[in-house]
Amino acid sequence: MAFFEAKNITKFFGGLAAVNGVNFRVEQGQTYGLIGPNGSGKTTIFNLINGYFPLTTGEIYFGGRKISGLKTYRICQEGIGRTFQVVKPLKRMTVLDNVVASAFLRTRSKREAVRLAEETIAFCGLTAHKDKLAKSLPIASRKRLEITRALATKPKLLLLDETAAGLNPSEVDEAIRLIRKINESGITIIIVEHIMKVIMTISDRILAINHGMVIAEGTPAEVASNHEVVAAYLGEDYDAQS
Amino acid sequence: MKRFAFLVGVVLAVGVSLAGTALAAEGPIKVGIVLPLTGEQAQFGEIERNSFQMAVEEINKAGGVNGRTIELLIEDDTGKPDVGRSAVEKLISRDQVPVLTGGYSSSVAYAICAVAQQRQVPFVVTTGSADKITEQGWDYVFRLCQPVSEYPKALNSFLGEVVKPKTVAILYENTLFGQSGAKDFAKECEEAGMKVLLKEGYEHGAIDFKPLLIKVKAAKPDFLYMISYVMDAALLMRQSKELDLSPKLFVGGGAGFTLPEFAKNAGEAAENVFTAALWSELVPYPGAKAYYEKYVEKFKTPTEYHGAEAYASMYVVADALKRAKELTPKGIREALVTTDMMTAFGPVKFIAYGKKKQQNSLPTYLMQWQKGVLETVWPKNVATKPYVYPTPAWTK
Amino acid sequence: MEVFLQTLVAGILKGGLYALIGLGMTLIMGVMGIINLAHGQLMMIAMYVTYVLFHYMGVDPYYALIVSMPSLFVLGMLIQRFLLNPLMKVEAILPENQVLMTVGIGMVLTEVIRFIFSSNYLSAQTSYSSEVRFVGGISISYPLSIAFVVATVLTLALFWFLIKTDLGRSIRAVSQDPEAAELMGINAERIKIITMGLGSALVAAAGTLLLPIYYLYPDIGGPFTRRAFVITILGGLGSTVGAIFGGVTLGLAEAFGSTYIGMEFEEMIGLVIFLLVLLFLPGGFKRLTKV
Amino acid sequence: MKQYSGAILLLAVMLVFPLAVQDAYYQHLMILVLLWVAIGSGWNLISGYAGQVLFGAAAFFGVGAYTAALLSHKLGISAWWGLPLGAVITFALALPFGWVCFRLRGPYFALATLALNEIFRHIATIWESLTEGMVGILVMQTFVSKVPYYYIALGIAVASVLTVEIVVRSRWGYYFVSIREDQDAAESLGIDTLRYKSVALCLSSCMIGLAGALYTNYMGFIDPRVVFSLHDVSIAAILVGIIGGVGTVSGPAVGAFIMVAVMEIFRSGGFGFLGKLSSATGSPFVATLTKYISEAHVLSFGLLVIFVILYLPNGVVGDWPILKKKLLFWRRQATV
Repeated sequence: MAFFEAKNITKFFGGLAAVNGVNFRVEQGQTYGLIGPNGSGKTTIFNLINGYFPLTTGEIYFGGRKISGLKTYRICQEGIGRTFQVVKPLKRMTVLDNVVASAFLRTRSKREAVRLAEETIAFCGLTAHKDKLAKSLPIASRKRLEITRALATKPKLLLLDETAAGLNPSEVDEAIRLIRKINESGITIIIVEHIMKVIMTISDRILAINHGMVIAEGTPAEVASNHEVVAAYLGEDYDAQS
Repeated sequence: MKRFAFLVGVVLAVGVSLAGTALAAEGPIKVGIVLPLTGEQAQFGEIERNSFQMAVEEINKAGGVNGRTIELLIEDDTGKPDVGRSAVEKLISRDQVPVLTGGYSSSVAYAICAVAQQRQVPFVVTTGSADKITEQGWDYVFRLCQPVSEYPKALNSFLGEVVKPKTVAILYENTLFGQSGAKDFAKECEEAGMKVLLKEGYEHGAIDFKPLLIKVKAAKPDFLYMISYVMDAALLMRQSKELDLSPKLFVGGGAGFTLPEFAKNAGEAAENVFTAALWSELVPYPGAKAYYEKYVEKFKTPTEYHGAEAYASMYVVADALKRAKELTPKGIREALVTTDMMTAFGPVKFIAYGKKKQQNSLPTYLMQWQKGVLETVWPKNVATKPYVYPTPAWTK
Repeated sequence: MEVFLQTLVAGILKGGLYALIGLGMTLIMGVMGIINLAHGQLMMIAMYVTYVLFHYMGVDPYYALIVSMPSLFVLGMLIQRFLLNPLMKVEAILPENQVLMTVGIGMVLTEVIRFIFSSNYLSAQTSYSSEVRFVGGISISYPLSIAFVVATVLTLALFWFLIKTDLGRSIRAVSQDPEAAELMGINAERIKIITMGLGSALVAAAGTLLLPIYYLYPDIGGPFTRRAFVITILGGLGSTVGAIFGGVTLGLAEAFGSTYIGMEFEEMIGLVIFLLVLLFLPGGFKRLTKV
Repeated sequence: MKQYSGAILLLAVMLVFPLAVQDAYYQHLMILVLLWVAIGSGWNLISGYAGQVLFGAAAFFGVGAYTAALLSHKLGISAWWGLPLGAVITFALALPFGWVCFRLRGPYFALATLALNEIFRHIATIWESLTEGMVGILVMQTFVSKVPYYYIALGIAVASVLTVEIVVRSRWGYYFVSIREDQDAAESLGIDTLRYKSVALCLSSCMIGLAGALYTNYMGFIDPRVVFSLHDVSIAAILVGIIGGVGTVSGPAVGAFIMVAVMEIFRSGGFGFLGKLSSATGSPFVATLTKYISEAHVLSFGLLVIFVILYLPNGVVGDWPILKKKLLFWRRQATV
């Protein structure tokens, strides 16, 4: 039994297939990369795992249990945390309160929730911003807050959606360091990322999709050399020339 | 939180400073009046206020109450019971009025009655017509106008002697006045051996009554009884005409059907419509016609029964003030109990009958719109014109 | 049978008028995502404009359209420019602040009118107010038929305007994606001002056409606001054809409800349909017909 | 305890108020204020904290009021039992109410509650055999004095404010605000949004229902138009919340006070001050002005709402720092 498995997941919007028959497995402790051009269905896959959209067909298993069909909050309770590509901070709450709200998932005591939140904030290096309102944070810190909040739900699997987009190079390096640190603490990660540097350096395996269908799966090196992947990213002509 | 404490402190201070003004033995005598001066009922509140003021001017000019003048303190109830209650609380505890009158809508009048009774200040209800107001055994509440269940008294005798109908359809607006009036009338019709073919309510403000009227047309009742507010009444008649609906007679249950605006808005469709009525300037009471003419001259608009009720109430209150042994709420109450006088609205005497207490008992009338004038047609002895019956069908 | 046909006719004719009320609302809601709870109050203002023209200058209500529609167009623009647009920049906890703002605007409009005209009932009785034609024993109201025709013409005109003119295309662009439209050089604020003006002018037409057969007082707006959002939800946001469908459906539902269930259920029927559509057919008729 | 010192001081003032002010008129006004504190707090919990703008507070207010009235009218039991029972029944009602409305978001939720509000009013009007329709129901008042009503109202108001204070500091409070700020984010953080919105609505409905039951006992008369009023209850509740401060514990208290004070000052022409002024000066101008001002109470309130939404979007409490700065600025300008 795999740690996480998506079996033939498909999603139609109207008559269009956003995700079409995608299969993949993630083993415990892995960092699993998900790549593809814009509109290829990466975020939709997250929304399907997360239960935000119901599946048209297919099944998703996590820790040996079927989780497809469960409500979003139930899936989070099962141990899957996620961040959003377009960050969704709870704007008029402080950073600490943002994290406390999610820490309540694992404890009913407020004292315990605050302790867990502060610990997570420290882990992610946001302690300096603890008492600021979320809406006043710069983008890099907001992205970091997304991760912190998801971590405070004590997930076993973390879905990261374009955590490094919009950051400057030094912030990207910091983000990579943080993701590694999370992974090292024993949390399995599925990551969607546009910046190749990020995904290639941190992923154990990579799934490449285009038009909602899998075009390649394997180690970063394997995927990077795959013709279809190169074509999808750079266009058919480029591939033909090479 | 502190600023709130500060605000409360201010109110406390103002309250204390304003609280203690004793009942003055000198100067004008204060009379408290609660009327809807804003909101949807303001139109009638206005007529009543004008009439109260007109009556007071006359009384003061004629020497006032044993040499003292009357000062009216008029408060706006906005047509809402809780506001009416605020207003009457203010009149009693701040202004220390020894007697209250006014009270337009039944719900507001009722809220005021409860306060008046608790605080033992006599209240002469001018217009609020729900039966229960005088059925509570309250000894500080007096009512000048007829209760709603008695509105169709004259109509019933007319039906029994002249029309002898077998079937009836009843339409009513969903208000206290409409619902309770329709219920009472349906009961009376059944007791008189008539069959109620249709009894249906509607919400005030409907645009199109045709679905309702087409049902009436299909049911073919001998007569149609409608309890409606003025504009709905006009629409009902106009649309009846548009549908060519012709029962033997159309009867309005008072209220909207008696007002000049009804005739104006219904146009030709108002012709020959009967209505139960409490008063018109043509009723045979001394002063009725004079009141009407004086009002029209002074305010340049017509008045109607609400105004007459207010005008009469003021005279009743003034009369009680004159006769009261002492000008305290208790003294005035005792004087009101023994009221026996004639007013422009009719004779006033507060008696107990049925379940009611301190209720004035007045006859009601059946009137008919004839050539744009509301003529009294029943009882015969006070009729200003003979009734037109059977009603001619709509002419095209 | 007569009962059924008469009810049908009454429902359709009233539906035409409702469509006109819904048309303005669907435009405003579609483009701005605002629920305009002052919609009925705008209609009330138009009715007073018409009344003043009729009463003091003897202008026939149908000609008064020429004045009432532009006046409300201006009023709508002013409201948008000075009260609603500035709100976009105000940082508030509840995004529904806009809705609450329209509640405040409605209160002010009603009370200002009450100040000027008092609460008295007014009406504009014309020679044709009660005119009817009998077709096979079925009575057809003349003024309501005119309202129906005007509603249809205005809907078609609006449809053409939205599809064919540059301004219309800009309005549709803003309704689909205000940010993208802004990037393409459309001044979204200006478009919103114009749209609010248009919506107000449309409901002004409804008010003016309603006056000869109905009556007028300051509080008349509320029930019409409620009907307007029922129609809009029924027809689908931003859909002009949907507004006609929604209007006629509501007209028919009210008429048949009144005939076969009871007149006192008239308003309730609309509200229940509204809830059912929201819950089970989000998107309204628009979703079924894709127009 | 320092943060509570203001509240405790205020409570002390409120406790001695009816002893210090014997005038029944002011006692009555304060009872209205307290009633609105409870309704406003209820509205604030579901709308200000959980972000679900309720346009149908009157549905709960009316059901609470009718529960009390029907107990006395149909069963001959004291209407005071309507307080606990009204709270229980509105609580039970909030569940299906929420089930219908919470599938909708933002303005659609608001419209759905508005529609339900009106549907409730129609039902109460039409179902004459149960509710007596528009004839209304009479309940005999228990006390002549206002003082007992005052303390009961105070109890309900304090309980409402305390409930809000305790709830918003707890896990529930965090959840409510998370839902308000971003429902999708909240859901993905493991918060069962439907459940916690329902929790918020149930708590809110209890407070509003209690206020309704108290209204019946205090006013002694209700009819559907009064207690299910869209304008005078549902929208007034929103205005109390907005003016006081959305999502603040003390906001509804401040809002309730301002609303009752503004309405009453205008209605009574500055507590009769303007009337005295006009009769003292005998000036027809002042008299006309007085007449217009007393007719402008709803208008003034509408303008106040527009002003607050535009310039104090977080209400008097929420924007107090801004307000204070402006006031200080003006004062400084004046002295310079």
